[in-house]
Amino acid sequence: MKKFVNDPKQFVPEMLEGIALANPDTIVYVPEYNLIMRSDAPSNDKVSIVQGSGSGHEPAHVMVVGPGMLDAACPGDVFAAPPADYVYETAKRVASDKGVLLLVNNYTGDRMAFDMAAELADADGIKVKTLFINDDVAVQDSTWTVGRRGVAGNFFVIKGVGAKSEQGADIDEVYRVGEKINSVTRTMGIALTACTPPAKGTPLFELGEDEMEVGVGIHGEPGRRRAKLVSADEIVDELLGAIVPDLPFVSGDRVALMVNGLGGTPISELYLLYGIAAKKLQAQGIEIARSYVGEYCTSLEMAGASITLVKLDDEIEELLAAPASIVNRIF
Amino acid sequence: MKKFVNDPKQFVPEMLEGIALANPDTIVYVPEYNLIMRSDAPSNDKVSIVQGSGSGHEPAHVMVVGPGMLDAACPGDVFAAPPADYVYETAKRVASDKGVLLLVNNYTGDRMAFDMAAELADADGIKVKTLFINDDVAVQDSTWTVGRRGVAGNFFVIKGVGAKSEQGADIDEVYRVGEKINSVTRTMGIALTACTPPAKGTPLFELGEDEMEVGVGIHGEPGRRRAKLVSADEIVDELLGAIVPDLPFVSGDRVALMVNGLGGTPISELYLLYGIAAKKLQAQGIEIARSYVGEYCTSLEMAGASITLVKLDDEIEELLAAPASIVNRIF
Amino acid sequence: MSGTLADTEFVVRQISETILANETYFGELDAVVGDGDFGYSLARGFEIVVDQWDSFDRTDPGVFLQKVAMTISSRIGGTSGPIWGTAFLRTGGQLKGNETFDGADLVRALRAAVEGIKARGGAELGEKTLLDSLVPAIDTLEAELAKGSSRAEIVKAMAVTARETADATANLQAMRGRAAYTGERSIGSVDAGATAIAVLLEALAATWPE
Amino acid sequence: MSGTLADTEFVVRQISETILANETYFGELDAVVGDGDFGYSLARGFEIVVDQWDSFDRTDPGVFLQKVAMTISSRIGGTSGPIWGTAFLRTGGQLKGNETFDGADLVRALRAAVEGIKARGGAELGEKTLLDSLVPAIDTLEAELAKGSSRAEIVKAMAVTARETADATANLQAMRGRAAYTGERSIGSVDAGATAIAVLLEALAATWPE
Ligand SMILES: Nc1ncnc2c1ncn2[C@@H]1O[C@H](COP(=O)(O)OP(=O)(O)O)[C@@H](O)[C@H]1O
Ligand SMILES: Nc1ncnc2c1ncn2[C@@H]1O[C@H](COP(=O)(O)OP(=O)(O)O)[C@@H](O)[C@H]1O
Ligand SMILES: [Mg+2]
Ligand SMILES: [Mg+2]
Ligand SMILES: [Mg+2]
Ligand SMILES: [Mg+2]
Repeated sequence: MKKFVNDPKQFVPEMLEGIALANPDTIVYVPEYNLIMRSDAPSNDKVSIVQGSGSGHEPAHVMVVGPGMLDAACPGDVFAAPPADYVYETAKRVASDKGVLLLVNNYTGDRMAFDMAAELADADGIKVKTLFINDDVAVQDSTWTVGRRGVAGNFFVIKGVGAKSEQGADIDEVYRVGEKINSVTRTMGIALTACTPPAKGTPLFELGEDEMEVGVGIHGEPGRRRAKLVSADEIVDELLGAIVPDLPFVSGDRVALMVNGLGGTPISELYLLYGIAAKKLQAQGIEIARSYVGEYCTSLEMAGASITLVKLDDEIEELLAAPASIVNRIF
Repeated sequence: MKKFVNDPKQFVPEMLEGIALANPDTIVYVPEYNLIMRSDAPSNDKVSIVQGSGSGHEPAHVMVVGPGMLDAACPGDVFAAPPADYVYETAKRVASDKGVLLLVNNYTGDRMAFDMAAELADADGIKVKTLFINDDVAVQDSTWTVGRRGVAGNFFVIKGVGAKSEQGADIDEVYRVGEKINSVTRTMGIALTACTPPAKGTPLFELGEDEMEVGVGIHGEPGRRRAKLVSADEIVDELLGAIVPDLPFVSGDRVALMVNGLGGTPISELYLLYGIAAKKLQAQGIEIARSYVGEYCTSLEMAGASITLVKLDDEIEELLAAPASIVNRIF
Repeated sequence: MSGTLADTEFVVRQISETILANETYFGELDAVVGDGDFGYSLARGFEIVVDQWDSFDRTDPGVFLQKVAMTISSRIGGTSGPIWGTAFLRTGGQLKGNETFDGADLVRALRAAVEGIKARGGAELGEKTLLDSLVPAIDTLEAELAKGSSRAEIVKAMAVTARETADATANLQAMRGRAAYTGERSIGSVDAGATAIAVLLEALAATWPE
Repeated sequence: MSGTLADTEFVVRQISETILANETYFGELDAVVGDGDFGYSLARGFEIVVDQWDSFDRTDPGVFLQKVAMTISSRIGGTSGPIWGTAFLRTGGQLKGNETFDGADLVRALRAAVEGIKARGGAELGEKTLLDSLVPAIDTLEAELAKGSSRAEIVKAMAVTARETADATANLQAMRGRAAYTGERSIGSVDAGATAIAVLLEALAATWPE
């Protein structure tokens, strides 16, 4: 296992401690509950936004705490939803008069933990709503299964509800924009290598030197199919071919285009993919109004990428353009 | 080779095209010379700042073009200094009344190309100065060799001269702060895996499953020694053990601490390293005034990290805190 | 049959030790079409159970189980935290208030755990979850009680059923949990949770003191 | 001996083809203690030479070499661009102005290239660069000219010298270029640039038309 790690069981706490030490003025870290929150939260002028999920997707979600984004994040162990207790404790700590919006990527474990936490918070008289994010088109939607997964598109939901909550909107209104953004967001990913959870110590799956996993999940879940590795051009065709018809995105649409790295792919390759995707979309008459290239939602050190499209209207575009700042800053 | 790539020979141009497409309003891309520049450059009110180097170190340098940072970047092929012609052409295009400062990481090929370009620009009557960056403590300094390498510390030099040039300082003054920052900046890196240049298609070196390369270069050059992979704690001891006594950094110093990822290491691990390093420095009485965690200067998809320390004074701290924005933005 | 606090402690202890001993194996089972953390998640919860063993309220078997439930709920994340926490909590809730329980009490308590799991995760039998070996094992418990079998015989029979039904999950397509995302590719490998139930019952059968 | 434009074209063409044929091999040599791009860098420049072959100004051998120099300088990056560009430029500068050149002209021109390389990169003999096979090969050229050897004999002798001295660079510690950073670890492997000189001369010797 080629990782910087001490005791693998302490991987998440040690990462969180690093975040706290790098942001002493703006962040509070509560080790008992694995919780990272804005030091100025809660504010009774705004709905508090909370997201939690398994760890291993950084910067999501512990590194996107800050003004205009999350008020708190409650991570679980690597790839495991946080215990319901942690979520409940987080909701309590950031509870404001305007309420708490819980953002949940749609996975069984996360749903259960957040449902239980919401019940407990509600019983305490906290105004709480839960929004499920499910942007991954790789997994076919179906009533008898667990529905689609939430992946990198969660960034846009966080950004939108974060901006709306900063405006002082009430919880129903914040929920409404989040739900709206989720409904027009579509993502699909591809893996070139597997990833290794620190506590497991071995890769979650094996990919041959010339293979790729199309539609991979961000927890190393297998995707639609395993295929021979092809050119960047053909990969973009495959991803856009799944994403574009799904909403569908059509000629004349204004979109945000994100190329997200899964952890092990250098940003040079992400920009290369971005250029290819941008040209293909433009050729279809789809206008790219906002661009996002980098790591937003990763899968440990997996080499791979996902493409996300968001269909914009004036309201969404304004929310995405609103100022925000996070733990994981550049300068 | 597990990469998103079409024709490996077009890797750099296709990446540059992606950058240009993602930043249509702020960036100009000149394909004939592999050149990325601010669309509002040159401004006669400021010294223009240019850096070039081999590609493969992104975001350095093509993605750090923008206000308060570089006015232009002229990359070569992966790990190869740009041809002198490209550098000369870049200098000409951003030449302003206040002059052009060329930043060069100290490598033989880069020095030669920039020296030749500076001669040519000078002959054209352009006010030009060249600043060499050499922050890597892994390689022992020596008069009979080529001197130390420039690695991730170049970020601080760019940030400082970028801020100073925005203030309208003259070229000697901009050069002075750059040289000063370089003189108090020290870096050392470590690799857990090798990297594969796209056109080569195979890794530059082989590291066993339980090995690491201490003091590795950002072009896959071997480092001080190959050793058994140890815990994150011991790795930080090794890096700080080389960096701290070199300047030296001593109790009472205020520093900037950077943990830079080499391309394949997830940001979770970088924060884990940051936390360890911050605690060890604090224990030595060294105060961390500014923190930087993420990818600043990479080596393609190499798993690894470097630590950089900069000794701060009021002038440097103010320059580092000045506003800046770049191509590779988050929001 | 009749059960005591000591029996309950024995079972919980046995379950805890077996989970700790099988951390890697359970993780590997989950890695086939899931994300490989099942063993880790369970182990992190049950190692605290072992750590805090002497501190649990032992008023009666039900109270003891509820305290264990709260401990594992507060530490186990993922799908397993809510599922296993709910199961222990419901079992304890049914047994609470009496110093001992009989066979019928136990069946009722375990059926309550199953209902809790279904309510929490929305799964039904046949959807390739731990229910697919747990429910048949409880059916076997009921049948063996009706036959008047000894406790050791009952546990052995439950283990056999759990193993058979766990192995049979290989034929099922996952409809719940992360494995569900793989669709037909989940067919061919056994469910991690269902197999864990078999392993736990086999370990109980092998160490049962009679 | 006497050399013409046709001879010069033959040599440049031969060098170009050999560089293109050895792109991977030269890269592998550079990867041992360098960064593996030596073959790629040279090939990207010399493939343009081949592409633009008919377009070069052929006023005389010197002018032709200078045009080639400008083409490779404008495309080859890394250390090799300035080094090889300077070498061709200086050689051409010495031969320019005459339709033919004799042996002494050639020696003077190649010595000028060596001085240019030294001035550009600051390297001296024995620092494990291409100079370590190029300079001895020029010495051999001079010695063979003095002996009155045929052109084919001269090229063969130069190739032998270049190979021997290139192989001997394995004993040297790199003082220049990226390999210098590895210190003593550079000892034991041959220098990529010096070996390239040997390969180019061997290919010339093997195809020399006499
Ligand atoms: N909805 C559900 N109800 C009951 N059990 C479930 C459900 N989903 C999954 N499981 C069980 O949980 C096991 C996986 O647990 P775990 O690894 O903790 O989940 P995850 O990593 O997906 O959060 C599966 O093998 C299955 O037996
Ligand atoms: N200062 C120098 N002067 C002359 N030749 C040099 C010098 N440094 C390196 N070389 C030669 O260049 C070769 C490497 O070329 P190249 O791979 O293009 O360089 P890099 O990748 O380091 O920029 C070496 O094998 C050596 O022969
Ligand atoms: Mg999990
Ligand atoms: Mg190079
Ligand atoms: Mg799992
Ligand atoms: Mg090289």
